[in-house]
Amino acid sequence: MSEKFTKSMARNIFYGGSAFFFLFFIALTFDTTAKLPERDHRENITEQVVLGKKVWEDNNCIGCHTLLGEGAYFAPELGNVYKRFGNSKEAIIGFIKSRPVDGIPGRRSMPQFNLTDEELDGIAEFLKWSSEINTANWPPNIQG
Amino acid sequence: MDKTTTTKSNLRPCTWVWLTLMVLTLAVLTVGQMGLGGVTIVALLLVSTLVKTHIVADYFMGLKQGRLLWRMIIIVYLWIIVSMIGLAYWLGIS
Amino acid sequence: MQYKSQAVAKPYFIAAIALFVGQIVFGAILGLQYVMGDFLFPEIPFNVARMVHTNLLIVWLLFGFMGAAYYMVPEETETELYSPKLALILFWVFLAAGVLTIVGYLAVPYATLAEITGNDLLPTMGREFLEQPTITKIGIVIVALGLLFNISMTALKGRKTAIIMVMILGLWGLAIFFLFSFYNPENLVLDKIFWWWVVHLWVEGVWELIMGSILAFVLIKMTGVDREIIEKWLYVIIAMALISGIIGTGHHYFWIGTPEYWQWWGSIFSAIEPIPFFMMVIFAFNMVNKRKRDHPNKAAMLWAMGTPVVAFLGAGVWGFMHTLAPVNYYTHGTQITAAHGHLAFYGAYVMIVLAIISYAMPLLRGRAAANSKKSQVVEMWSFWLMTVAMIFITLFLTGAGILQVWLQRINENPMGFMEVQDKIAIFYWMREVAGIIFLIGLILYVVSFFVGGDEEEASS
Amino acid sequence: MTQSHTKISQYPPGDFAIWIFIYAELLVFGIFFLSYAFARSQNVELFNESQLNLNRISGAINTLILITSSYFVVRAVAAIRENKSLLCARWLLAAIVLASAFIGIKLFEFISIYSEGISLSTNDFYMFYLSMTFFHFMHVIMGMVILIAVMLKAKQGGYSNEDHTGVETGASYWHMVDLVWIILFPLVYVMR
Repeated sequence: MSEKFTKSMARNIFYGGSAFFFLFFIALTFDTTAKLPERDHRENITEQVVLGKKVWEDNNCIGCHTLLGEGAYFAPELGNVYKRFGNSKEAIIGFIKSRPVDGIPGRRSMPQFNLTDEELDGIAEFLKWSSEINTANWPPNIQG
Repeated sequence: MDKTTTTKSNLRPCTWVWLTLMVLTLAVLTVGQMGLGGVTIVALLLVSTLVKTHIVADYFMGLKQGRLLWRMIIIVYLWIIVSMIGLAYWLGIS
Repeated sequence: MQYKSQAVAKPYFIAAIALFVGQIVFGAILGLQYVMGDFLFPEIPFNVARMVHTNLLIVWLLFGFMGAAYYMVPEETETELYSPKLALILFWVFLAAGVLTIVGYLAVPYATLAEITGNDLLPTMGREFLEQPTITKIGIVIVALGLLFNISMTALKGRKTAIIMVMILGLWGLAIFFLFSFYNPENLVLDKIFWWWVVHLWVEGVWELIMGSILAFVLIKMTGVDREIIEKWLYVIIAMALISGIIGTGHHYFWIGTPEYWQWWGSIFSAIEPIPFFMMVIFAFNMVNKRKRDHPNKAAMLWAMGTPVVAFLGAGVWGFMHTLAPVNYYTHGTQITAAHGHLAFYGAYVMIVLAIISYAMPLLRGRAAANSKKSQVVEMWSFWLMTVAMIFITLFLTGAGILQVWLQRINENPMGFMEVQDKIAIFYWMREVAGIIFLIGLILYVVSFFVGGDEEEASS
Repeated sequence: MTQSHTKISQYPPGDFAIWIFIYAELLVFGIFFLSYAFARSQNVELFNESQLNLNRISGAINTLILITSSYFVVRAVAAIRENKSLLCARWLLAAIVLASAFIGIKLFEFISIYSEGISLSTNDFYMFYLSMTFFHFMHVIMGMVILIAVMLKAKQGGYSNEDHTGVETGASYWHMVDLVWIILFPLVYVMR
């Protein structure tokens, strides 16, 4: 009589089960990427938006902020900042531009990144585009 | 030796289980084709589901012979699932 | 130590601990910046300190995993390492890459670092946890491939145990999924989807294989329980981990522009993610009860037992707390996430690396079987200080998170983010105190390596 | 013999590892069923309306197929217990043929739904219908792979009345696939 709980069966279940669920995950991912164009409005990804994402990354904005809820929790959510700032690119640009070099005594402050006008426009366009992604109604309110 | 004898006697109930399952499935289909719904029908469907899954677990899976624990896990699971489905349908009515 | 080439693990472990200290120092700085916003500003702004904190964590855990691999592979395969020299070269390459990257973070503004390392050619920087310059990323891949070559070649010529197969599989997965960090599309949503293929499939996927194999190894060595039994349970546990964890990635696809069905798929599969951790607890305690010997290294035993318990708390319980989509709708991107992240990482990965270090280091240093009683007492003190401090960090962050969710998300007149941060500052202060205690625990841990006394002999 | 007999009653039929897997799978399916039921209670009209669009006949045929296939597997286990390897393989083959019929009918169902332009994102009902049936569909394929492996081994005489844990393991998994469908069919296709 062989063992009733064998290592080889446990191993088969590990390999078989993992492969099975990974395939399933790929199938779902495939469906997701096919559905995405309706949700991310990629037709609106202009050169400015592309530049904006680059500026976003090159300055490590995610190190303090969240974007669609992901990132650091030190500074406000920016996925909807365009709407929070009254649908205004100028407000975003003005805010970034006016950050004091030496910070604000005793308080958190965004660094002064000395961005060019082109970069500022890009980041604002990027945040505007981000605010239009269909995020299933997240965040719950305008405060992010 | 005793194993073969128990096995032989197991086959006949399994055949009955199979036939019962076929009949009950056809009954479910009839209900569906007639477009029936409502509390009584849902209750009947749930009971038939419970019966079907019960006998599959007991006879096909052969859990009736083994330790009670393994059987009870499935039985309790089935009762929970079926009664919760019933609860959800009841909530849908009111 | 049974095989000479196991010695290459030693520098890896030492580097891991050194970088761990760095990580916690920066953690303390971050904690302070939460309540004193201008602390070290503009010299070390929050984003830089955080990057150092998280990147050091990743690098030192990788050092720990690699050290564990080099230590375990010869003993498991019953043959000397294919090339100890390659292992040492890779150590210095990895250390240099890691240290240079950290120095780069601290010495120049991030944008300058991006420019001088050629981020324009192949932009991969500036995404959470993947902030490393592209060239560092390439370095990581090279080091990982070198390691894989080395241990795979060793395993090929030696005994292929389940533990070592699982570990090699985990390391291969680690290397393969890291490749997604080079994919950075212009479309943010796509970027985020595949960013999780690195981050989630690492920490809730292939890393669990590495963790499971290290735990199984330590348990075999310390309890003397039959290998068949331990390996059988290892397979069952990691099977459950991947079955739930792979599609469990869906709990990150709720609000980033992905279709709504992920709210169901992600919730259902991540709801069963605590099960493997629970099984791990049962497994570890069962094995200890069945032990055939009392290993003199009590400190290592403590770490090995603590790992599944705290991992279950941090990854299992704290993860489940906010993983269901209707809950996550309110808690997504708040201090709740931070609370879960801290306890889960500490329980699952920090503790397992410390467990293998604790087990292997006395042997690597040529001691009998364990450090002296005195040394072990200090180490056990550090265990309790760090673990309890981390649990308190988690509790305080959870408190901060609940209040934050309430004031900012649920309240009828939601407050702004910064306003809420002021309201919950008291929690951040308490967190900082707990963090300092953690740092003290860590210092004690380092001290324990220098405490002398009579070594403990192995008893049969 | 008595010793092996006590071992039999210690664990359910088949390798115990598969049972851990079966219980886990049942848990996942169970959560899916309950999610469906409670999501439905929030939106009864939508669910009732969309349900009418499903092909109940093909669903029922598939149920009959799966039940029968399960029964054949029972026969296969009975055969190997009497040491009849070839008979066991033949019953397994019959079960596999039925399983592939299930796959064919299910594919036909998926294609006709797909050609109507329905997908996971159409509405909550179709999200559940497609998720659960496709998830189950994959399990049928997985079960088939297992049965084929068992059948091939049985054909070569790899099992005996003394040692046939492998057959029972495959059978237990296959019955689980059947069991899940027995709940799924009335729940999704019929109950309203």
